[in-house]
Amino acid sequence: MPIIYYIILSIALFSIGIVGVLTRRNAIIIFMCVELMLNAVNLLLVAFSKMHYNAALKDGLVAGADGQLFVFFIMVVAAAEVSVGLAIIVMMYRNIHSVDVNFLNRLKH
Amino acid sequence: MSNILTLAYLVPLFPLIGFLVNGLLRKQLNKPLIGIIGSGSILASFIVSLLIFLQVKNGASDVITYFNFISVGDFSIPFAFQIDQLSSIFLLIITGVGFLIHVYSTSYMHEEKTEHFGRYFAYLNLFVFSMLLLVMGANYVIMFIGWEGVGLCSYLLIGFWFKKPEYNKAANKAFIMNRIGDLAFLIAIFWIIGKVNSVGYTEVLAAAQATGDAQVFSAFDLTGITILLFIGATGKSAQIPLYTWLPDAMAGPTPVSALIHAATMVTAGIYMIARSNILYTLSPLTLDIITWIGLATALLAATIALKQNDIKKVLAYSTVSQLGYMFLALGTGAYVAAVFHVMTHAFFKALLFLGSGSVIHAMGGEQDIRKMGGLSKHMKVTNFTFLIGCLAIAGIPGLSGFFSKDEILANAFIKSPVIYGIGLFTALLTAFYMFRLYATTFLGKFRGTHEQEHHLHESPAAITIPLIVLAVLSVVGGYVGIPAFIKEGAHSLNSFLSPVVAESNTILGEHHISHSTEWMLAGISTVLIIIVVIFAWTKFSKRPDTEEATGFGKVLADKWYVDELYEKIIVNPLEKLGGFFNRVMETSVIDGLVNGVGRLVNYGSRQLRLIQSGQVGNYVLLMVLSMLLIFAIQFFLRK
Amino acid sequence: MNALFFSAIFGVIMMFSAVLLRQKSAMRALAIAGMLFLLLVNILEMNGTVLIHFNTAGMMEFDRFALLVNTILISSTLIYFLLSARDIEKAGQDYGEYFTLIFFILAGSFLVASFKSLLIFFLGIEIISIPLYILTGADKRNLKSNEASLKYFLMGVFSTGIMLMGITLIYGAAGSFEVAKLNLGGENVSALTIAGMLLLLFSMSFKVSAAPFHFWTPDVYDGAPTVFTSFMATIVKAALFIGFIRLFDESFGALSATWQLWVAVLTAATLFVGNITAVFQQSVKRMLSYSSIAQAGFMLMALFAMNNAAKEGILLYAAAYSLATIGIFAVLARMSDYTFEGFNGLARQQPLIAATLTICILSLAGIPLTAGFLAKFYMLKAVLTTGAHFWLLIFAVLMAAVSAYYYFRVIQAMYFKEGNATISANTTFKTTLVVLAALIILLGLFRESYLTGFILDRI
Amino acid sequence: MSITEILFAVLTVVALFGAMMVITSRNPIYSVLWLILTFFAISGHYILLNAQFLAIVNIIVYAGAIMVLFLFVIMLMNLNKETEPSRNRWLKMAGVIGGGCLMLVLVAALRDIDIKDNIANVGHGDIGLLKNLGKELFTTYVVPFEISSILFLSAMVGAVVIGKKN
Repeated sequence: MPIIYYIILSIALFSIGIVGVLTRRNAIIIFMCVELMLNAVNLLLVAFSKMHYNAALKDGLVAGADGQLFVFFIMVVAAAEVSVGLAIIVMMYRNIHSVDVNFLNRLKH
Repeated sequence: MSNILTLAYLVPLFPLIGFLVNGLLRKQLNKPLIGIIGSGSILASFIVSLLIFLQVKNGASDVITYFNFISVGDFSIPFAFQIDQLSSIFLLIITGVGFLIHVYSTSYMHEEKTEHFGRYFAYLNLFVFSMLLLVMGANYVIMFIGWEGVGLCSYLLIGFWFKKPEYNKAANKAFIMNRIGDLAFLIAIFWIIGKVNSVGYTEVLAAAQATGDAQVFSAFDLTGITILLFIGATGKSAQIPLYTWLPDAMAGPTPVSALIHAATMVTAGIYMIARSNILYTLSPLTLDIITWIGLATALLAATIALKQNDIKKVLAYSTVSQLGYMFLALGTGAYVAAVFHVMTHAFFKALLFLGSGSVIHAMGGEQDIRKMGGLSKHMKVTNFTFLIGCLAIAGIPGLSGFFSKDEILANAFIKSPVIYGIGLFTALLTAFYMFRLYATTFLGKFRGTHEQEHHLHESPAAITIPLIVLAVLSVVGGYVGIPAFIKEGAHSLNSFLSPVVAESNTILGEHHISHSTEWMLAGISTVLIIIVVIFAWTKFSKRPDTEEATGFGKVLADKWYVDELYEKIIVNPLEKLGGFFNRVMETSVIDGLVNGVGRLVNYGSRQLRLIQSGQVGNYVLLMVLSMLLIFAIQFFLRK
Repeated sequence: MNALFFSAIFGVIMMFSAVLLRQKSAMRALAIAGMLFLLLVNILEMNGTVLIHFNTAGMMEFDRFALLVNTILISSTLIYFLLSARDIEKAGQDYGEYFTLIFFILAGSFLVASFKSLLIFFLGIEIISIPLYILTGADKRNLKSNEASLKYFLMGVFSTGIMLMGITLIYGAAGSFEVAKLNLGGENVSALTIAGMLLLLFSMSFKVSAAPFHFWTPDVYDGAPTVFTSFMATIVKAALFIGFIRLFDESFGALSATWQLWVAVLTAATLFVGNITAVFQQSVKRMLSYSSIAQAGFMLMALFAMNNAAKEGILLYAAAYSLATIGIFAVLARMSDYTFEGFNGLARQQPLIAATLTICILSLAGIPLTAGFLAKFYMLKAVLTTGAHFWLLIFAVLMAAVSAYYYFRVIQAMYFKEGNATISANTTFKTTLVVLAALIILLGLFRESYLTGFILDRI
Repeated sequence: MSITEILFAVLTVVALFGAMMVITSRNPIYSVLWLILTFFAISGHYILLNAQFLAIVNIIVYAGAIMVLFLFVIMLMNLNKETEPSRNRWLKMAGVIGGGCLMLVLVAALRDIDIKDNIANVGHGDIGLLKNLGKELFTTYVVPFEISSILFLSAMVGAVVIGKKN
């Protein structure tokens, strides 16, 4: 597969995630859209990792593990973010019984 | 005492110590002690300044570097003082007049609570410290530090009596106008750094004169830098269009007006231009601009002063006008004359302000001259010294003002008779409003309340002694600059300052007018001024310019038919003019301009606030759109 | 490495102290002792004594610049603790946990100051961000705090996504995450690199609240408990800036022709938005959050210029800005009324505090003889040295003049207005404030002896 | 068309369709389910790219743990109805257009990058195996690995601080 396919696929997923963040009001869905963005990144990282592996193989070298490990770390971070993020959303819900971000407008000016 | 110049750091150090002691311990100290510390520190500075001056007079001058303030690669700004003819004269003026005003303040501010008394002296000492830094610094950055410092102290002192909201506004106005000037100054500094990679006077002024392959500044650079510096000067020295803060600054205590808003801080702009005189000499366009701005300010402020009834406001506009005079001198390339006038002006204007303070003190805080009159009977010393001040500022021969003013006018005549004419007219206006002020305040009958009349008294010695000293200085101060047409080679100030302006003089060339012309010019101005003085004296002592006096004036109407005529053809138009300038120029044009900037900022602020809607979605959308825009430009337009 | 290791250890210790210690004052003392210890080990490392050594496989480098940054961050946090540790009690009930999170944030800051691999950079940024979301929402029953926390979180993870996409595209072009192996110079720069770099620019602009990615800042700073706003707006921001600058200097230095213009535009926008909007604010807390945007604009100038003056200047700026802002926030946190009127007459009730506060404000406004002036001067000089974009310099000077207007409103309220504003302050608080003010003045006067020796070998 | 190309095409369509459904579903529960489908498709891509370990981790961690957590929270809040009021239509449109344009711009910019000939070959390569990744992770990447423990600790402390009832 030409790498450009993966780039386009990944950017498409990423942009869908952005559109989701822009169009939805439910904080949980927005968060899920961010997860989608992160997964798009992961996919592209793995594809690039494979690409660099192939490129290095021609010279008899091994490369590309770093990309996959980065994905692993992104998953770690994502898990941490989810635990904190859902806690915050639940806290918000406990107070205003809604997860609609449009209600987050006490702070302005 | 091999080289007193190495002790130069003591000069600003004493006021700094005074500031710290008074500022930190003001609750523990009592008033006399605060006064002694406050005044004593300035006296100590004055003594060191005097020793330095004597040394400089013997030909010593030096740049003393203490430590490296900023250094980045090959660029460095040392914390250094430059002691030469120009700075030593300013040191004497600042510490000398400053000391007198400190002494005066011990009595004038005596009714304040101890804590405020201490605060006042702390600010005043801090001001002197900053002013000394401004004058002594060996580069533009140190000057800028002092420059900001004096602005800050002025701000604090104008707002000293914070109980009145309008004082607050005045402090703000002063601050903002000064900031506008400072802005230009700072940009000029960076322009200089960009060109010379140094801010030391020695390096910059040397670079300015380099020609040929070594040329550093193009004509455009020079003009740009000098104009920006001049804008800085207009802010601090209250010139058009940034002058309106100075009359408002009279909200501060009177000694502050005398020290900061008459004798020292407002002359910082003149010092700056005199310091960088070569830059200005090399850009004739800027010199012309300065000439006309100075002239216009002198005239405008003088006309406005005609109509003022607040004793301090008259003096304030008079200060603006005299500062315009100094800029006129700078514009004609007469740097020495400008410094000369700074000096004499420091004496007589400080005297006048302190005298007015004495009057206000006696009148129990009343500042309206319509409610005064006849004070000469009650306050002999104040009356006499004030009169000397008026005579000096009017330019009566024999007093200091005459010499410096005459020198400026002579230089104006060399440049153009038109400028001379306007300058002379302004001088006549000055004489007129000063004697209107004097006559209304000190002559005639007392028009205040009975209670006030009962309390009228001469001020205590701490007030009168500085008045007397300043009066003596106002008389003899001019004799350091006896013009050549009276006695050849007697202009000792000229010869003293010649090293500072030597290069400028070579470039500008010596344009002398014949002695007979000078005699004639001096004669004309003297005669006209004396006529105006006598006219104003008789007119306002008999018929003070007040509404209450109309009945009294009516009685005299027939006898003074001539007076009526004068009234119609001279005084009324003049007063109309004054009113016009006050109303139209100042309130609409200049204040409008300055307020407009403020309103614009406020408007922008309100509009920007709307974007901050509080909605996450909108924020992210704006972020995404910005990203989109940058990407689009980067990838499709920037190739 | 010393500071990084022990900050993590102390985070854990504080976590247990929350369970084991009953007295809040004991926790406070422990936290302050911990910070002192961090300072000690960091200074030891500066003198060559590395207590803990790990093989980081070239992913981190604790050079003098990084160590100096650490020192600044630790000292600022120490002062922050001395001034505000007591006020943290007011934020919420989990006193010990807050200290834990602050120690962890510091660990993240050390990572960001010394990364040599984009992976470490990313982890550092996340270790800073995640505890911040929590600290913002510490005041659980306060809806404003809740709201700020959720807003910060949603926008923060969004920007994390952007950052990761940027790192990925860079990886695609360079085949490595290591700064040394990025090799971005040369004739044909891949569009991948440019796109990735811009995405990183956006996400970092978000983190340091540069316009137009600043929108979260006023809301979050306003909503968060004031003590934590103080921490976020100062130490964290300084750390993020150092990371931002290191990233663009070391990784993308060769591409500066591409990003310099954008940084200039962002700088101008940030200065404009921050200063102009601050003028209209009625609450000092909100004014300070806009002012933090404005100050970020100035710090961005270091990024723009990226020369010796800039690198030296950003350290000074970080220190000057952090110190002054910590001081103001520490006082603000103890005020009952956050509006400008709330400060009326403070000078009469608490002259010493008002005077030190004035010095802090003067420093922020860039008045000479304070550290703030010198720091601004360095920034402007740095821009000047680049020889391009002189308009940016003029614009910055103009905006600095505007800033004086809103900063001086506080001084005006304290000194020139009638009122009975007062705060409770013990001797420690006052002494620390005086030390803070003295530091600001000393840094402004004798910067030479503090900084030059340490960094010259690096730049 | 080889089998890998067909697989690629199918997985791509599934991933994109799932993603579209995530952001268009009115019911949050459906969104979660569609997102899980997308993750499965992405895991399929990982396998095509010889990243077997990540494929498994993606399913276990993301689809298995994280999404279940989401589901759990949604159920807890009783949001399993189509209750979400719709955002302002203009803003929605602006969002779609903005996101779409961003995609177009990025794709257009990256369309003709000069690494086109680097093919992400399918079918061989062993770095994605657990053994190799594990070795790397615990040798070269051991410091970041340890550092991520700070991240987890802070997340844990944070979740407790936020979640604890007063």
